[in-house]
Amino acid sequence: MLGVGILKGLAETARNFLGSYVSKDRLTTIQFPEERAPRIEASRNFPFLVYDGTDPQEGLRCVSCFICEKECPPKCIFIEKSTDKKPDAVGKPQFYPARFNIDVSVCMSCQICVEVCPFDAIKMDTAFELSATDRFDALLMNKQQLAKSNEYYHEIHPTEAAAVDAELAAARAKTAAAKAPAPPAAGGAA
Amino acid sequence: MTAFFLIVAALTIAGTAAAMSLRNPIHCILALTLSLVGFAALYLQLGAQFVGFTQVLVYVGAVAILAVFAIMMTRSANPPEGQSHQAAFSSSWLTGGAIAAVIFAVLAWCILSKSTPMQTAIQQPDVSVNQIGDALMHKFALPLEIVGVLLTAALIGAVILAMPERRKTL
Amino acid sequence: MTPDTIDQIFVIAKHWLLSYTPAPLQPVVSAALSVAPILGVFPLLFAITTVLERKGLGRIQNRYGPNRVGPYGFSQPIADGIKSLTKEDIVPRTADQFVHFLAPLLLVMAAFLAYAVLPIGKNMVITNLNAGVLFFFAVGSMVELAVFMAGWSSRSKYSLLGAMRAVAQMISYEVPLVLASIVVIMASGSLSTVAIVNQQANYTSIWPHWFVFTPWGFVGFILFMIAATAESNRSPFDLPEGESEIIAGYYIEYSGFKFALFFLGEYLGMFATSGLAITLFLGGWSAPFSFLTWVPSYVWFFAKLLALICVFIWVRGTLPRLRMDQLMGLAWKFMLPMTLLNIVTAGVWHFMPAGFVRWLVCTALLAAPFALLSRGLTQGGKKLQLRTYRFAE
Amino acid sequence: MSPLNAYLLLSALLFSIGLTGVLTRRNAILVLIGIELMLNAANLNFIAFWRYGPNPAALTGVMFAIFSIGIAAAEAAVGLGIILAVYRHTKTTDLDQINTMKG
Repeated sequence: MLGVGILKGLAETARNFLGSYVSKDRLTTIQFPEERAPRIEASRNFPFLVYDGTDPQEGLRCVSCFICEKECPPKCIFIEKSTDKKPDAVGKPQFYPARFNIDVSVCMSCQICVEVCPFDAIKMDTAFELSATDRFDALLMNKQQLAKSNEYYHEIHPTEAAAVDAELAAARAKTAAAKAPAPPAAGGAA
Repeated sequence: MTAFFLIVAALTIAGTAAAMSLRNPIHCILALTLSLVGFAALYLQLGAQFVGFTQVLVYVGAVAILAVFAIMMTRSANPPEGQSHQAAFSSSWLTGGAIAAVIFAVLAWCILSKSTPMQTAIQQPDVSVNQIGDALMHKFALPLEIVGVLLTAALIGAVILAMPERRKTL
Repeated sequence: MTPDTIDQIFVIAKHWLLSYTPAPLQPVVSAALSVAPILGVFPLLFAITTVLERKGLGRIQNRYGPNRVGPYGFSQPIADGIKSLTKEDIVPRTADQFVHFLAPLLLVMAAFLAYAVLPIGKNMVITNLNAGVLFFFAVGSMVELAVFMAGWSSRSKYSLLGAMRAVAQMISYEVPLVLASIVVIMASGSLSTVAIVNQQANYTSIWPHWFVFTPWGFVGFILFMIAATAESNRSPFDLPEGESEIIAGYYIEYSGFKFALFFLGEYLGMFATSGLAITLFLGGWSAPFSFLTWVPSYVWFFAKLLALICVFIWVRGTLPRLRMDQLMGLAWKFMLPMTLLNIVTAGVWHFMPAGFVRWLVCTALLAAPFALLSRGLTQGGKKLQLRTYRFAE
Repeated sequence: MSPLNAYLLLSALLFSIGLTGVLTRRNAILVLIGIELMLNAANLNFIAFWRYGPNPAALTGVMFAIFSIGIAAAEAAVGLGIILAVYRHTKTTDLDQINTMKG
């Protein structure tokens, strides 16, 4: 009979309507600025540069090897190499980036830069509230803005950061071991 | 001869003239609706409320929309590129205009030369819908039935005319 | 202040104001005093309805709906209004400028004209026309023209498609709309809305003489409401502005204030048809029980109007959109025969002696065709089955 | 000029404009529209004569107008149906080009 289904549907929507006032767990909406959904550990957004220690610029792990710049599909990374060298995270003397810019308005969050980086220097951030009134300069991140501490990295991706730290520690130990037998060579290089 | 009559008459004439002279058929229909609403206003002014509202309901609500649909279906709203500058009027437009002008002249002469017999005390005739209904059901029952049959026939006829023609199998 | 004074307070106020105006100005002032409240109240009702609708639909879908602007989000329409007023008014380059400009104005004008014959309270009607119901339908048919003008003048295929769908749908559903209201005209013997309401404002013990409390009146009311839903292009008959198919139908190419005018016109049309349904079937401004007649008449009218608006919102939150062939099939294969049978039933009701037999016969006269016709609409009673896929596993 | 004469003149003018359209337009639909306008002008005459005539109580003028509107609606429906049928054959609504009797 025509109309029975319509009445059933009307009853269902009425139940939803009234139920949403009675039981709060029907309303799954999270009211964003006040409430926030728990962040998933694997969530990612735009890349940032990790630094060790206390000085954001001195401690950067990046050695400006240009791999990420070359691999970046939308070409949003721009690196300028320094002329002098300084010891990197593992202790080897390396170049460091004089300029490191990422245009996040172009970045597509593909994480390829992270995967290709041999020095674990670039990682994915989770900050997503980047809105600005200017769409050119405000979204072009420079080295100062991109540099974030290793502790911050631990905070947003604990598992991954622990693995990276372990790896780096192993590498550091290896370098130290390599340095020990031939100190003159290492000293000469420095 | 009130100001209201003059305004409505001017609007009706303008609408009618535009409906018969504009190039784009859709504009013609829109001007036509202005003219038809003007007619309805004239009926209302003459005290024929029922006819005025029926006029709007039938003409604006049905005939104008029907004409719009016909124009859309025959694609005469946007003529193809090649013939867009083609004349909207027939090649014999001079003759047609002349005939119409002559007819108007004769009619106007007839109207103005004779003083038509008129009721002297013009009172607003108070005609209610009930009176019209009574008249339709008693005095004009046969015409009403005939119009009903005519409308049914027209409905069926229009449907048959507009139906896609069947291919002859033989 | 007696209840009667409170009931007539607006009428008294108008006469009081009129007594202070010079005689030659009186017709103009009287008209202005009648029209101004309509121009104020119904747009306000539109503002309330938009927020009610959004909140109601939200709750139906277990969401909150707007709750940011003002207390419980009830200032949302003000924010929306400011937004639409300050937006850029874009007119497509190829559009027919004049017609494009005229269409929203004509739509809102036609929608407002319809209120001229709606009695929103005892002695509260702008004009008591002899052919009031006819006037209402005549004005309603002008909406179709406005819709077509909007769709055609935009020079966009979506707006033209939307306009054609809207016009076809409105023409098809105008027939059952008019035929459904004819039963009331038959029963009351008048086309005047005021007379129709006055006939329903009587009581047997505590029960009112509303036309909806008869078999033909009830069926007529349901049919009228279905047709009214289609007339006002609301879900489930919102094909002309189906967002998923043709974006927004005939008013895609409008922006800013003209877009807001289209929304206003659409909602005003909905209120007007709801108001006519109330006038014809639900007793207009009369109270539902004789012991409640002390409540002012206009309160009853707006209470009934709000109730019908809530039904519209509820239906919109429930039913999915119809297909074009289902839409036309419903109009011509179900609504039209049912309205015609309803007219016959009203005639039978009129000529049978009052009593239980009359109820039984009239109900049977309507229920049997309903069962038959609904079989035709639901694919002959075939059960719908789950679709089975042969290859996709 | 008496009010009746004013209405009659207006009606004559509107009739003539409609006739001009019928005689000069190429588009068949607009010719049909012209005929509608002529019918309306005639209706106006009926109503005017009823209003100012000797016996307004008889309602004859109003009745004639009502029937005329009904018949005009039927005429428009059939006329447009015929135009559509013709268009299907000839692919045009230009009356100057529809000049053969063959279908």
